[in-house]
Amino acid sequence: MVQISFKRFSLGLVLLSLCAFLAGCSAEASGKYWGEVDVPQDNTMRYITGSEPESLDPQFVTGQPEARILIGLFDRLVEYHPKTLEPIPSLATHWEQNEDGTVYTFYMRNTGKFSNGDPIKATDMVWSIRRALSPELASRYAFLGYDIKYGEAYNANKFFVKDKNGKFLLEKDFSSDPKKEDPIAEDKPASLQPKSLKDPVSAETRTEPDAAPEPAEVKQESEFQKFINSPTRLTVPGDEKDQEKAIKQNPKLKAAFENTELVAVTAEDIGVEAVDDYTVRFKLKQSAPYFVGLLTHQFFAALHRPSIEKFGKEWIKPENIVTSGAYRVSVWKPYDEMIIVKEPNYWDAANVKLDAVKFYPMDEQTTMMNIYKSGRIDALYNHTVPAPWNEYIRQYKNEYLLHPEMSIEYYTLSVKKPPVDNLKVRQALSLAIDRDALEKYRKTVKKLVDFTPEGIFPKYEEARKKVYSRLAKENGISEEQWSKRYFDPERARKLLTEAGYEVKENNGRFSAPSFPADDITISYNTAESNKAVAEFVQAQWRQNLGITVPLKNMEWKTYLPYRSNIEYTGAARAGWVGDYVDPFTFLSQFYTQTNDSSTGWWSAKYDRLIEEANNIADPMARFEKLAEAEFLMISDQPIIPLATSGTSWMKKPYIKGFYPNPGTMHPWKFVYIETDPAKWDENVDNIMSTSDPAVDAQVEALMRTQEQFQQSKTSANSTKNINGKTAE
Amino acid sequence: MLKFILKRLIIIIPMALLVVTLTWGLIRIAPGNFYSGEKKLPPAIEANITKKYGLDKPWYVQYGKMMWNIVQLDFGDSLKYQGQSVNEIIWRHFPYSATIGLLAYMLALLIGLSAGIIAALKQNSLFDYGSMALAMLGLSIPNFVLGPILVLVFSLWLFWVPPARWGGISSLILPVITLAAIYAAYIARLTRAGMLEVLRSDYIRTARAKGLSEKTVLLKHALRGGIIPVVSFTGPALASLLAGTVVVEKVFAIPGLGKIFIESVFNRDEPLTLGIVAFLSILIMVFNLAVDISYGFLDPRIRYE
Amino acid sequence: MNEKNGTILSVNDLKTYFQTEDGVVKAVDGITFELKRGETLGIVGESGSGKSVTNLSVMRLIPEPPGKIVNGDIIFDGVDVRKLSIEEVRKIRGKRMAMIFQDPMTSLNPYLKISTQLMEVTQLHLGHSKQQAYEHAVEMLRTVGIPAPENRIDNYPHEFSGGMRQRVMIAMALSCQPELLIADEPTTALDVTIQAQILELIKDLKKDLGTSVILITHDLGVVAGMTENIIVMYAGKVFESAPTKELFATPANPYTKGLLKSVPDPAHEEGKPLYQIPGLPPDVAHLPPGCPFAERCERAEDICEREFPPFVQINENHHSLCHFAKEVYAESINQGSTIS
Amino acid sequence: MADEKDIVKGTSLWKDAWQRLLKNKLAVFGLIVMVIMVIAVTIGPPILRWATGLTPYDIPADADYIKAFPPSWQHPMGTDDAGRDLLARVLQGGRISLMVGVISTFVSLIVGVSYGATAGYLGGKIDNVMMRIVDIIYAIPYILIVIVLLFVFSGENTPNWIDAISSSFGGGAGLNQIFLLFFSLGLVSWLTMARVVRGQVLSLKNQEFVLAARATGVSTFNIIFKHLVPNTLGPVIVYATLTIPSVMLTEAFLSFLGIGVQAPYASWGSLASEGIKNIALFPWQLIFPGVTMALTLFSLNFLGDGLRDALDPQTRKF
Amino acid sequence: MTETNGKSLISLENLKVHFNLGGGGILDKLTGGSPVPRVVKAVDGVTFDIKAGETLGLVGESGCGKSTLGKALLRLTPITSGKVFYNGKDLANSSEKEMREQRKHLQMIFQDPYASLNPRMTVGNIIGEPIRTFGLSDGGSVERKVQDLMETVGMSRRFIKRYPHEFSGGQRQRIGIARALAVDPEFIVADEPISALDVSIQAQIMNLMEDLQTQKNLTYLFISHDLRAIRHVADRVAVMYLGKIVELAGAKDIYAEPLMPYTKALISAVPVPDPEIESKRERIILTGDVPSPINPPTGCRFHTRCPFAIEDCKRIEPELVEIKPKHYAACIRISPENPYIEENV
Repeated sequence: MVQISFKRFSLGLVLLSLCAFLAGCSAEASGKYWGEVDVPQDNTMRYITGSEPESLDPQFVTGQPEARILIGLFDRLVEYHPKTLEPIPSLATHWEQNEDGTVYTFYMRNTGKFSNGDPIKATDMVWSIRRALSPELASRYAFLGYDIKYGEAYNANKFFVKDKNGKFLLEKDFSSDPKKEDPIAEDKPASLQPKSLKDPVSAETRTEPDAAPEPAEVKQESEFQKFINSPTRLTVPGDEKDQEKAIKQNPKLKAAFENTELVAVTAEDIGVEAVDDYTVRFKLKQSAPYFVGLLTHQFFAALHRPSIEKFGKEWIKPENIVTSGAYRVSVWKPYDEMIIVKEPNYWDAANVKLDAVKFYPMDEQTTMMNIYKSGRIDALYNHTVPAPWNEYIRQYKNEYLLHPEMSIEYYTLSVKKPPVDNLKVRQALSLAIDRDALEKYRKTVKKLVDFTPEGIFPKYEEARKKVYSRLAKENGISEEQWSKRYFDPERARKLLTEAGYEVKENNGRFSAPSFPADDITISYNTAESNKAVAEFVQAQWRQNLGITVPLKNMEWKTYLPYRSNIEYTGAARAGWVGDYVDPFTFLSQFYTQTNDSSTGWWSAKYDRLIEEANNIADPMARFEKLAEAEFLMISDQPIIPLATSGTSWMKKPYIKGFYPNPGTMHPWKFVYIETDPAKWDENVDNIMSTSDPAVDAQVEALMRTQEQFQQSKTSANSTKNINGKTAE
Repeated sequence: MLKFILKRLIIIIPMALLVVTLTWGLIRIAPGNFYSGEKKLPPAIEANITKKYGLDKPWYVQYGKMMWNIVQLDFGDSLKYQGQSVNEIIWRHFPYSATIGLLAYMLALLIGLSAGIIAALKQNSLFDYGSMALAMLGLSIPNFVLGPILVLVFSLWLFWVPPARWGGISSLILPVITLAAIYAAYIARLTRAGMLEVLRSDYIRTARAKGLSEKTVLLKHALRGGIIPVVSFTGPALASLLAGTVVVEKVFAIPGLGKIFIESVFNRDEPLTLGIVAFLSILIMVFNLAVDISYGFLDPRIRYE
Repeated sequence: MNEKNGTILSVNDLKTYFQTEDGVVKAVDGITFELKRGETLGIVGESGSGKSVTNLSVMRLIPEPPGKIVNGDIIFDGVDVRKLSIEEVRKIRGKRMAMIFQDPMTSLNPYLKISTQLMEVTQLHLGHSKQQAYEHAVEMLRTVGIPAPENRIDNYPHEFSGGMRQRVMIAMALSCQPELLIADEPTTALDVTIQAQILELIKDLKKDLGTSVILITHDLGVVAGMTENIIVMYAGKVFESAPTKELFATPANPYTKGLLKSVPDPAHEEGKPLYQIPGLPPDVAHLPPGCPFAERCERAEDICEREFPPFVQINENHHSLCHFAKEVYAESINQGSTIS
Repeated sequence: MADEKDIVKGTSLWKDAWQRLLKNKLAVFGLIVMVIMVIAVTIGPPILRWATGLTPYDIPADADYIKAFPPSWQHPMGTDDAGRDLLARVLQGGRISLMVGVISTFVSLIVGVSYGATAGYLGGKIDNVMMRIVDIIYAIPYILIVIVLLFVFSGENTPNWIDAISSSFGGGAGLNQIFLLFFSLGLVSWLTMARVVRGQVLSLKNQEFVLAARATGVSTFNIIFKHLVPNTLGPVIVYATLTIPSVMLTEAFLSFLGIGVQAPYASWGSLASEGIKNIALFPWQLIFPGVTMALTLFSLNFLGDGLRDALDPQTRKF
Repeated sequence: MTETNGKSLISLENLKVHFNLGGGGILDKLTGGSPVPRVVKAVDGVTFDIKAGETLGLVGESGCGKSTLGKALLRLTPITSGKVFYNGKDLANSSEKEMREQRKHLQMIFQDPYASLNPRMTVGNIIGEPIRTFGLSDGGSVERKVQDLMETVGMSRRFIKRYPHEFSGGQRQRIGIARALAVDPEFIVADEPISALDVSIQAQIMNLMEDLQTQKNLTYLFISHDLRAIRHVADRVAVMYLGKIVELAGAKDIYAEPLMPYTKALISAVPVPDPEIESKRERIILTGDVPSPINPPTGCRFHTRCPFAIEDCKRIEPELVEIKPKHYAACIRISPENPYIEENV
């Protein structure tokens, strides 16, 4: 008897203490700030950027956590604009592009310095990019450099083909669809290829030791320029099997392949050169309007060659590393903390406000929220606030940041496998999801029916709106139907019925018994938010179509090949985060037959539209073309777009110059700690539209060089054009 | 004895290698690889990576190379954490786990042994029922629940101790308690059962017949036999504690080996996984050996031949 | 045998019951006996007859619960042990009353050295210093016939053979020269040759030290040569008590008689089946109202099953629990000793 | 005692143990809780659905209701983040959790007992090798094994018998994976069972009844499975009762790591690990599944202890 | 007791059962372990016959190898060398399959009535198992035969569904006997069948065994440490010491006139339940314990405890010699000419 009563007693104790929680919790939502607000006294910001950085090698890492650290450590030609992520001058004071958008020239400031005091010169940039693309480094982000001429060929270990006459075969002669040809005439003799393998820095820079900071146009065309501007050479895979395959596929190539000699594409062949000490020029394989934006990426950071060559893979150790950014590494205790401190050698050191930034690697949401609440950190990275807390956290308008993000959530569909091989089924599945409800439920996302996020590319959206209304009309889509794209259960049921799976109604409940729901799944990788969305979608389809599709969650690395090899049937969760601020970072996913959309969908027309778009110089016209492509793809519904993500993170009100930009990338030199509570952020919902004089002035000052250059160029161009015309 | 230790130490080597081999096989069967990510890599880049890490070679070549390196105690570099050797990672993070684990086990021993002994002595008393109910509770609450509750109370309401991260003694309190709870519960139960069993034995009756006080009977005569179950529990428990308990390390953001291990599995960071598995399996085997040896000290009847 | 100057132990109507799932087990139910100084008393009985419980009760070693001494006096040297506090009992235990147990394998603490186990007794009761206790322990081991005790004293119990261990037990029990030694089946677990050694040892030590001994056994042969008096127990009761010689010569209880007869003996005629007591020992938890032996008794009559038998006094020292004690006694006398 | 007029049919040790168990109040308490629990999770969901229309899976159609609501008359345990009735989810989660416990333990029982008994009985080198294998598997982290097993048998490779079992529980690919999880957990938790059984068998195999069986020509297989295994069942059952809670905790741990049961199904572990995240805001999300789970584990532990006392012959002596 | 008809049913030839305890390996040498393999010579060259219908008693102290010998005889423990003939067939070298066939004829009764019955099986199953194994129900039901057997051993046939723990030691021993009888064996090894029983029950079991022997014409090897019991049941008695038979003779002879010093000591150590005799008789108390069978003493194994031992005893291993008619002993100090050792001193 004693036992039982004691047992009751202890149980009571447990319940009692849990009730105490209840009381304690409900009494909580008061106070201006969430948790402790102690302004750090040492001008150091403490930040959680996500999981432990894989490395500090900016060309090797792929993750956002690392990227956020590396922004501070390594300078690039262009820096992110703290609010928009547009490129703003950094190592390059200004830049220009040629008319067809295939040549970019960057003019670097001569005050750039590495952390050991060495100057950052154009050769360093060239070397860094060659390293980035080298197959030996095997960077997973190498594709960012594929726009550079021969960049892909070099990275993929490809070979030029020299025929028996010593002439290189040209791509255009073997192209399967000969559409555009390089008008510039003749091939350069092979001898012009840079010879010295020992010294990969191209010859020109050596011949001109003290480069004048004057524009390169003045100089005569160098050998490299002749080579790089010559018609694109044919490249073939290095691997014998791939080579054979390539030859087999291309009958023209097969014929010409006899008696040829293969010459490896080397680092020196890629389209980047140091025109002089402080001028870098890129030659692209084709027009890429987003190219400058791309260069904000850490992949194109300035690296210090001597230290890397000296220390090898150890160069990233805190004791060895030579950085080029506003901060240098002070302490790196993996899984514990990384401290970066202000770099006195940095060219803009005067404008770097924080003395140090401490990064804590962490990824448990609750833990992060706890530590934030306890006042031991100043800001969190994106998506850290658990969705269910949103309603509560949102009260803290001084701290909670929810802004659209350059990232989308969607479901891919396995378009080659029934029943989703049927367009009507795909459309029905998409239309049966109430995206308004999803928005309400997930709270941090915005509904989406396209493949590019909303609220990120305003110009593109403008163009898209125009194109869509035209195309909708052309395709006979009624306005009503168009407006119900976000949720149209009736049409969804109709489409499903039309597809052969009759949807019956019974007392307001629907059922589609003939639909083989058990044969397909909603697959997703393990994550709380993915699960929540999958459950929601499952419930939506059950409610609106009467089908119950099983869910299937998988551990991340198991899931990846499962999805990308399209082993799944039905739908699979996917997310896409843009690498640079241009819709192409999204639309490229469906480009080419071997695209990695994980759907099996491909359209030649889509490819053509994309290619056409990227050859248009006028941004708006280009956007319209891209929008046409997007319409084409979305109409075929190989995916079910769900939402544009939102940033959803928190910062203490005294942290300023820290913005919820679309990529959650924070150029650290703009961030500062405001000790005066009067100047603290009051309502961070409009943080992007309110100006912070301290930051805005700094950004404007930086942008001035490029603006001035643009202005001078426009004026020069006009005169030049006139001159040119007259000269002709 | 010496021979026994030597024999067991020698056998640890092939066993650890077998463990490594099996783990290697499992990792190879498991889908995915360390470099795969949301964005599918172009084939050329994938080829570069496989070439760089020797993954393009036949499996037996890779296996042979790996084993050869491991035999030389070189686990190579982590695939994910570029430029960091596995040995370096293990030695860097093991001390965190070891500190927390040892402290937790000491705490667990302190609580568990005393609670268990007192409960056994005062069998069927309120203390007995109370401490055993508490122990039962300890066994019934997952530590991923206990940890956050402690954090909520002591860090976010009372602001006594930090809610997470490594740094200073105050930061150790909650993780150590969280980790110790279940072990303390286990030890208390084992001790109580062991003591009760010993207290029933003939030699305790002899001791009582000699007129010894209960205290002497208990501490001098009963304790040694009574804690043998605790000792046998200690080996595996300590090994797993030292190896780091994933949950506690995650909840409290402690840079311990357990968390890193789980991540390495999820990341398919083969060298790191293998290194930690080898390290842990050796640790477990050494601890088991240590337990067996300590049996010899505790129980003079056991002589290893 | 030394002077017989009075009673060292007298047990009067001792009842020790155990609470079990099956109900109350009256393991010892009204035992009375007396032990004179310097004497040896044999307690004989089959397993479950309550002979061990009797002696554990005397030592106050009955585990409580489930056991409990519910009635009776245990007068040890004029003091009722039952009325002493447990602290006071401890002062007697090991010092004035000592006990050796059936199984020397389990009765010594396997985790402690022999020396430790021996020394703690004298340190506790005689206030010996470590050195004194050590020397005393060596001396005791020598006394019980352990060769080279200096070398063996720091060994662990498992390093001794069964017989040696029992010697150690005896040494331990006799360390403080107790007035009473209770030997609970001291030889059951031992081989015959060793049994002979141990019995001889007890006999010799008793002679030298003048200790009173209670020898518990199930083997009538063992008590025959060792004791002055014997009590025979059955189902928690004393069935017969008598001086040894008289008991063997002229048993006054059918159970005792049966026991004596069922032992195969050299005089037994070949080819004739052995005498056997039929049936099984009774379940002490559910005793019949009458004589507990009635069911197995050759000469049981109706009364035996109905009424509990009286404890009949045959002569001054000879009692028997039987309705027909006198008749049985008479028969025994007529038949002569069952053992030639 | 053994009077012929008495019951002729004997009481087996099991019945004896059962009698003793019934005398242990804590164990009876545990037993009653378990019985209630099993009944509740079995018939609870359909009754709830019939009475209130609440299911564990349906997210409200009205978006305003897709959020966490505190306990009310309509939702006695409140709702989860998606507005689903927590009572329904706790009941359904109980099904999964108890099934995890029971099925995994059953699997570990089958494998562990056969393996341990064989190793123990055959002894010598075979035993040595078999136990070294156990040691080795023991040293491989089970998380790795679970991931691999889950992968190898997921998708098209799901064995038919798993399909069959899961379809008898309502079927579907989601359940398949849950059952895979059960079996995976079972297949990694048999090691200790094997050790326990081996230890038992080692001490049993020299008992005379085994010798007697050999002397009467019983085959090795029958000796192991007819004579030895039934005699190990005491400790095995005790261990199994204690394995159930530990497997449930392991499942909870896997849920914490995100590789537990398949949504929209839930287990107490997954509900608790979701609830703990929201403890500061929606404490009922932890309290109800947490208390239910703790109560169950409590009861199982009490029951296990009770069974140990009931089956352990040691306690039969007074 | 039946008359022996002289035909030997079982004969052992130099039977040896050794257990290897390891040692002697490289590691042992390195670490100071036993440099030579440690072998327990439990049974070390035993030769004797058991004649059909007789009871051969085997006595000895614990650890002398008598139980091992009993088990080895039935191949329940691996035989190291030597031969065991049953009806002329060598069991030691039979295959497992042949051996299983033979088990019909050779059975065993065990010491511990608690451990020898499977607690999870009903009496019916325990006794019925051998019947089922060999299919011996002779057309009738197994149950019927089991019940008959139960009656044979003096148990109520109604207890067939009961479990062993519901019976007392004596009854369990009866069940054990019934099980052994289930296959209608010719030969039974009774391994200390009474030593765990209460005095009053021992007689019952001994009587039962004798009755059965007469009824079924059984041959027993009766192993015991209890010399009184052995003397009662056995026709001939073999005395074993440390794996060897040291004396073998008719039961009467061996008690009346033991030749070996060991046997004498053994007999004299047995307490006699008669105070008169006990107080008078002069016992031979052996000093010391039985030496370890791992490294038994050289020469005569008894020399360490033998009051009559001389130097030669340490060296010369005595053979079992017929000292008197049908009375064998193994001692170098006695011979047919000088059978009494005391006289040789």
